[in-house]
Amino acid sequence: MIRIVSFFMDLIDIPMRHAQKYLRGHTIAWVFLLPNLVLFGLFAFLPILLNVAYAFTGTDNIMLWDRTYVAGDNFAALTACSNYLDANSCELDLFWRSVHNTLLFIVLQVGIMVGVSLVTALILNRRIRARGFFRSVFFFPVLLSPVVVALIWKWILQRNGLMNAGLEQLGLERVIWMLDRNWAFAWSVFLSVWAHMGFYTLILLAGLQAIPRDVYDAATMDAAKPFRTFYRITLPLLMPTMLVVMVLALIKGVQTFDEVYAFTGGGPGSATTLIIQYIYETGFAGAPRLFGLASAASIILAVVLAALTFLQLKFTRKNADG
Amino acid sequence: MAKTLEFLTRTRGHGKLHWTDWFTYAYLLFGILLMFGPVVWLVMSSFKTDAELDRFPPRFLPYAAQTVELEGYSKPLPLYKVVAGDLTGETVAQVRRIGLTSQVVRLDAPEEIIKINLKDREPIERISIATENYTDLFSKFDFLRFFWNSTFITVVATVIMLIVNSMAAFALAKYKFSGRAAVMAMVIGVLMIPQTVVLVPLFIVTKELGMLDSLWGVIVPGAATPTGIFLLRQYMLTIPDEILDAARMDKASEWKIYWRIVLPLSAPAIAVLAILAIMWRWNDFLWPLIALSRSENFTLQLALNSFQGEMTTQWSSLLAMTVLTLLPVAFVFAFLQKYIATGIASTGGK
Amino acid sequence: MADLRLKNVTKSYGAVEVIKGVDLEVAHGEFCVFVGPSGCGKSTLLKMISGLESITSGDLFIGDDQVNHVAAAERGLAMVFQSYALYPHMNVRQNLSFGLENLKTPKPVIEEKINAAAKMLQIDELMDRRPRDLSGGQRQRVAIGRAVVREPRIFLFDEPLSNLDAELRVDMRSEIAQLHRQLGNTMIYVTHDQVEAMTMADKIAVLRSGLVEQFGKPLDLFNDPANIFVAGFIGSPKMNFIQGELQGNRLLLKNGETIELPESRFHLTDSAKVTLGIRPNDIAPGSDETHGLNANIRSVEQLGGDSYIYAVSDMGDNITVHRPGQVDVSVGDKLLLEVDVDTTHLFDTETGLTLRKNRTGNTSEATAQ
Amino acid sequence: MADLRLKNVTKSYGAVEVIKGVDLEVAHGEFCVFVGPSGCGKSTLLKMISGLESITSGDLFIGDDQVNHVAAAERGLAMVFQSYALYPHMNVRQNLSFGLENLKTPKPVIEEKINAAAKMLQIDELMDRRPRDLSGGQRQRVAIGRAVVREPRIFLFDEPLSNLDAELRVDMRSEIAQLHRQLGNTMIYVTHDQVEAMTMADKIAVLRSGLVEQFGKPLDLFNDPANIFVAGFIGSPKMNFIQGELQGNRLLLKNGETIELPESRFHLTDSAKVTLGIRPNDIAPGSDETHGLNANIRSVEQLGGDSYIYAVSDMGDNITVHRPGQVDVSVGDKLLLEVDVDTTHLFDTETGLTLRKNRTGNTSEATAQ
Amino acid sequence: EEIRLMCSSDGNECEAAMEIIQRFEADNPGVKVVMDKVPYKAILENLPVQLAAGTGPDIAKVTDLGGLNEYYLDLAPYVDRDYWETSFGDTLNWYRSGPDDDGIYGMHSQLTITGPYINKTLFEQAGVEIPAADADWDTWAEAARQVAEATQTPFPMAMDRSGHRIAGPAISYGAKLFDENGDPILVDDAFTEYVNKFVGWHNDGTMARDVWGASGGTSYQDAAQEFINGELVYYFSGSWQVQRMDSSIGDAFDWEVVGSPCGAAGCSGMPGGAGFVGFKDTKHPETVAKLIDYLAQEDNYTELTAKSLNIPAHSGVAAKGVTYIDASQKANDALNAWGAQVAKILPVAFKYQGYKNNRAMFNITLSRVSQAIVGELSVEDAMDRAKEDLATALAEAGK
Ligand SMILES: Nc1ncnc2c1ncn2[C@@H]1O[C@H](COP(=O)(O)OP(=O)(O)OP(=O)(O)O)[C@@H](O)[C@H]1O
Ligand SMILES: Nc1ncnc2c1ncn2[C@@H]1O[C@H](COP(=O)(O)OP(=O)(O)OP(=O)(O)O)[C@@H](O)[C@H]1O
Ligand SMILES: [Mg+2]
Ligand SMILES: [Mg+2]
Repeated sequence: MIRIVSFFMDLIDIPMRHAQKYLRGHTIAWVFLLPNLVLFGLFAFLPILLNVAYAFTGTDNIMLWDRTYVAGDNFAALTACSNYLDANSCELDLFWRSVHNTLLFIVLQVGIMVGVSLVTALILNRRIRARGFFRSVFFFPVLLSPVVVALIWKWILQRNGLMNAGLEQLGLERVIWMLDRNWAFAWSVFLSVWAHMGFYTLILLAGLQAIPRDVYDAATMDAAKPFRTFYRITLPLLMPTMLVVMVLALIKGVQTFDEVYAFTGGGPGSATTLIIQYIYETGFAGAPRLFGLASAASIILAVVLAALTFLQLKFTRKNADG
Repeated sequence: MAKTLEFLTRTRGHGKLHWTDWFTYAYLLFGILLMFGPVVWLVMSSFKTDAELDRFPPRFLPYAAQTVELEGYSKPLPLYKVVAGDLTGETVAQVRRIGLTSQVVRLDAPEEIIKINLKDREPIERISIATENYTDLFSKFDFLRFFWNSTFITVVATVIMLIVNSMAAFALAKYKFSGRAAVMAMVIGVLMIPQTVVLVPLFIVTKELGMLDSLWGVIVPGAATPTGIFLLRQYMLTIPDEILDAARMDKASEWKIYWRIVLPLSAPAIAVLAILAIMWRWNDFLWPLIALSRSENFTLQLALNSFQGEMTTQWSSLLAMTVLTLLPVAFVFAFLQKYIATGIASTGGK
Repeated sequence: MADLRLKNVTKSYGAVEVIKGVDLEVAHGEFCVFVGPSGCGKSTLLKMISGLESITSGDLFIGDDQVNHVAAAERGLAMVFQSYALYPHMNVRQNLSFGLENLKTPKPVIEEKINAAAKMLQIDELMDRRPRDLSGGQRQRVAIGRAVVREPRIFLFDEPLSNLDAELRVDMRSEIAQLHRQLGNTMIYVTHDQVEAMTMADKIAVLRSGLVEQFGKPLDLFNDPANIFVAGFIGSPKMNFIQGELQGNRLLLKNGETIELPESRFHLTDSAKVTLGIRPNDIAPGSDETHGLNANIRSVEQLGGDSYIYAVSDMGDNITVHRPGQVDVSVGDKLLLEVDVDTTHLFDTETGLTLRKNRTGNTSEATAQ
Repeated sequence: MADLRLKNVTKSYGAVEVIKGVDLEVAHGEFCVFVGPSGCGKSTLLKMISGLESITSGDLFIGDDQVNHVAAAERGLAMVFQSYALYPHMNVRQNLSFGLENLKTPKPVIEEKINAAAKMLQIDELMDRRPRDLSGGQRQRVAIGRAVVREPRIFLFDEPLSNLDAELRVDMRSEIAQLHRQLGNTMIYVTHDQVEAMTMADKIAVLRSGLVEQFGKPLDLFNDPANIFVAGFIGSPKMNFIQGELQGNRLLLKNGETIELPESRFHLTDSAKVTLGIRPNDIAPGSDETHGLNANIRSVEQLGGDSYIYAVSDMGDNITVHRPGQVDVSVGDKLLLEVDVDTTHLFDTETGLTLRKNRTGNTSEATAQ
Repeated sequence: EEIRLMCSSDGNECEAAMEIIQRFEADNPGVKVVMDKVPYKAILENLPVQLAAGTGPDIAKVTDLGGLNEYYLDLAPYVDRDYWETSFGDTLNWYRSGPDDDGIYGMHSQLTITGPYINKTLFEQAGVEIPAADADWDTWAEAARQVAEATQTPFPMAMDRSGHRIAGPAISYGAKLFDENGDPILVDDAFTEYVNKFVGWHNDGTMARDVWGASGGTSYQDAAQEFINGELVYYFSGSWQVQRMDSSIGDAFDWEVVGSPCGAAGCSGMPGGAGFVGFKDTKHPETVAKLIDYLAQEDNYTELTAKSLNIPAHSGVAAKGVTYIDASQKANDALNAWGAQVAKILPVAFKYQGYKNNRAMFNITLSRVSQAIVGELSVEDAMDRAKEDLATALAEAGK
């Protein structure tokens, strides 16, 4: 397998060598970017553009050409609110409830996710026995499908579940977790951290590997205590990777859907309805399918997300080495 | 025991355990419980019958009622232990239940029917592994075909994705060209749009390209992931440029530098991405669902989810299938995870 | 014909100008050594020649071609990096063979060349190790090997022997010299080692903060330094400098003593402030009080075969005396030092330029701001 | 009292035994230099002392405590790494201050120490640069500075001056020597530079492939090498070796000539195969045919102040001759060399051990397998 | 000729149908039917997209009966209209676009009816009389509460979380759902009245909050597990649960299917289910029609129903009664009990089920009533929002 791939890779060398001759300096970069840009163009940009087009159309027809142009109606509907902090005052109250929920959700989830992944990665990067096993332990949940993740935790948290059995063992009252808005929300955050932290841990683990060993040796000789080593050596040198984790955690955090949907269905009421669920129920699962509205909502989401990411990058750039 | 403890707690050859070591082991123990416990539970559950799965409160091990074949009864009869009344302590077989009374027979006298109160008996159960959850899968549908489809999609898509993404990441990490910032912004920009949202437009594009309902229709659209580019690029940034320079002096073409120097040095990130890519492709459900409609092209995940009906879900089959589909990725993970630890811890330079 | 020509080449990192205008011509087959204080721009210059660093202004010619914009890989050079820059993921063998594979050299030839290089560098036992499992000196040898197997048109060495022990260094020196003879290619060699510079070079370029101070044959530089900087830099221990003022053909020292200078050797301007340069070899404990300098021994270094006496003259100048063998003096002893005026150097204190007449013609160039 | 004591210390990387049993005692305040061929285990030994590498077997004492399992940070040492190991994300100032901050040194004190060190190392202009923007020598100086500011109980230096130019190197040498005097702490110093080793060391340990060959004062090692390896390793250029056989008190060379040896200096066993060691300083072109060696000049190296003549004797031995000043001989010339028998060394060819009588007592140890 | 059949099922309907189809293949050489068994999600979400894009299958088993009408193949030219009209009567309407449409589009293979199950054993233990067949909701609620109290059962009552489920009781209470013109209104006084009661039951603990109260959006949630575990006295669900009740409960307790409680307007449940339809875009309309017609033949239909444990929608089959294959006596009884309920279904319920935008109404009901239950909105506000939602939805759908 490796050999076959090698063979082809070496074949590519020949045209690349020629290309290199004609492309001065760093223009060769475009050659490396080309395959990706083609794929991106076709399967990312084009759909996104179409999606934008959808946002300006109405009716429940699926095919763009069957739909009618409604200009900014969808955006107007989404943003019709007398008080953005009070969802009840909005024309589409469910949209705004989900926006509020999502904001709170990412604040909690991203923070916890990054923290927990970092601690786990640091611990797994120590010289411990059976490292591979422990890595798997923390990674396994990532492999589970959202439906299964939700199922498992529903089992554990249900009225007669493991968690309540545990509480009773400790002499505490049972809690019907999923009936309480706050608990349901907290568990949703927990669930998504549980299901995805392995992913970020893995990325951080790889990042930790890129830190040269001898810098740690130097720090040891400089009598740096573990915490200081972490703050002054590990963290700054891990910054490029941390950036990946933070940006991805934010973006994927905002896009959280499947597992929470399967877990609470967005309930109780709309307590854990996140924005993607709103989009999904409006545009896909709903009847009639309000594609236009869903697309408009997704564009608003993307714009907000871009702003957040930009801020985040700007903020961390300062700390990371520029 | 002492030995395992010693084995587990051995550090870098230095005698005493630092508090960080204690913390580490406490954390790992907690990790096993919290992260692995549910997974183990899942595996155990996949061996339970539907009835057992419905049961409150759930039990860790799969149990099933013990039965006995008795003369004169066509079906095996469930066994019970009597806990109160005349027969206390005896094991009986229940013939039938009527209202609050249960008609039972002694095992040695199957003809004589005795009536006892429902509450006076407890079922005798034993651990029973519902392997039929698994065997049924193979008989119910063309497991091998779906397995092959999934494998093909996963392998090809992963290879394409790794190559294409790492090429782009290399360009973005190691060249200073005008337009780099724009491309980078674009990559991050694409990340912003959730996949769920663009499914329909993507469907239309794929259809127009005539790739619908073929495995390529699943493979190609997913090959250029912004996540992969972003991840690899950030990692490649940490590779010292001097090594690339050395290769340039060795007359390596830029392609060779990418392929022979940067790619191997990014092994940890590539391993991470490979694991993720394999996982994404293998577990991908939404896109194959919409892109594939002929069952001969179905992936395991599609087959797996066909247990989900409108109002009921066959959990026992679903769980067995989950475990079964989990195994290959788990193996791949076990294999690839060690590459995560092959970093360039020392660059061999000054 | 010049194999390598730099024309007013400069390099800036942002606002920092690191190379300030270098002109240099290296003939084909020449062995050219760059020396200069740490941070003066030797490595930068090498990287510019190799094509790894862009040239901010000026022109670089290899053969007849202006190559400012030719990619490094196309220039056909090989380089030993000061920081080695080994490929961490390849073992020694792969590190060595990578360049040859890129040239599509047939397998057996590669094998042969690698083995020869490994033998020469005494790393044949380490072929299957990764760089991180090597000692500093072993890594350095691999770095040399990687360049050596390539047999390129021009070799660039950046302090290739700095981490080797004396014996190995002598071996390597002669191996490189032999390689040079054998291949007849051009070599540019950066070193801090006086012995290497003096013994290996056809020409030495002395750099100081981005400028070439002097470019010439080793012995010319030693005997005929263009200025006080070169005089101080070439030769170890360093040349002793004593300030004074000219009175006719006599040098008036600060302590009132005078030394007579041979007019035939120097351009003497009356009452000019000058600096007298005396090599540690050319000054010795003596008895003749006329040319004598009084000094106190500050410290003595015994190398076994040689001894260095560090003294302070009664005018406060540091004076180093080199004696062969092991000497029997001790710190604090008084010393009467005799200067051999026929081998002294004289410099204008202000400009630093030498005041020597009839400078050897074949010193190609001598610049000083 | 020994500040540092190694008792039969070994180190293996997997199957490779790198340190094979080292015994060493370094007294408090001593300046101990490790020399040895590239790859002999100097850095490894240093890392084991520092605690960065575990000790496979044997004991390491610092003061009175066995510290095999004491964490590196707790040992109170400072180290200059051969590979520098600078913090890539910190500027020079932060690199220097990091260690002090860890010790909770007050800000003004840190400031003061850093500035002093920077001045000493001539890097005060570079304080705000990151390591990657420094030249090789500048990086090395930062690495030294990082250790120096700490003023620890024991200093470990791993080839700290290898990338500095001659002048700077002399400066640094004296700065380190002064630091040593000033702090009075123990220093372990690895170098490949003969001058550094001879001039800085109180004691030199000569290592060869994981074993200490000899440990003693510099001049004792030079004058009294315990074996042929040490004799060859200490002193540059290397000692010349000529094989022969004893016939009473005369040495029969292969070409039939004989050299008379002073019985007072050597243990002579009749008809033993021996090796005569002559330092390049102790052999000179002469006229006396009795002790003469015929040789052909193979090459000449002119360093300006010194010259080395490389010749091949008529028995095929390589012979190096060191002459002060610049000589006027050329390759191919015949040379009649005169050996000063009073300064020669004699070794048993088989065991390599010296045959010298009355070896100086204060050579603490001399091991040879 | 290859015919693609997209099928999703809760039980073994697809397999049962396939067995019959294999006979069809045998009878019609050259016809090859390939069944693509998909998750229900595919039928619900992807099939419409595929149909719109013209890449759909030839036949599918659908549940959004009226919603996909525009893509249906009219079987009328190929089949015996009389046979179909007499056999399938009411359900044919469900597939039609409106009252003016008289096409024959789909064969209702799986008729379901909503209604309650009770835990008879608990009633016995509590000594509470099981309310009579014409008992109203309040009576049942009272009885369930008493039973729960007496037996310390956690939940007296529960209803599946679904807009479809709550429709039956609301109709029984007199909800009209449509105005005189036949346009949907969803909310009227009777509807509100029932919702009020329903919310009240949740607040006083009669209804298990865990079902409607713990979930959100339009996600489906049942309470079968609670019922199976004997934690629930009265469970309002539907006929499709029979098989699961039978196998999972075993003999742990006795359970029974009782009729829907009565309200002012009647004692109606909601009909529902799925059926096979052919699509216009097919290249072999005739074969498709033939195949569906084949399935609709009485003996085949009987077989399908018997194997898949469904209630027959075919009047002929229903009249004869079905002997269910592979079902226990208890399940058999229960299924027949469900069959008997068909007669009690009110016309509004049929109309509602046949209305093409009914899924929008179900979803709106579901999410708004849920919000009222958890207290996010008052019942009045929730009903107002529901009306607005309906208006928006109809506006979009109507364009
Ligand atoms: N990880 C390792 N695995 C195997 N051998 C190793 C490893 N690290 C070092 N060595 C070997 O151990 C020996 C001693 O290495 P060390 O770095 O101590 O040498 P050194 O004396 O410092 O040499 P130098 O003067 O070249 O720096 C070398 O031969 C080296 O190849
Ligand atoms: N990226 C950079 N930005 C700013 N200054 C730089 C940068 N890289 C190098 N320099 C400076 O350029 C000068 C020349 O560096 P160079 O590496 O060429 O020195 P060198 O002569 O090789 O010194 P050494 O003998 O110490 O290796 C140094 O003063 C260095 O600090
Ligand atoms: Mg340099
Ligand atoms: Mg070393």
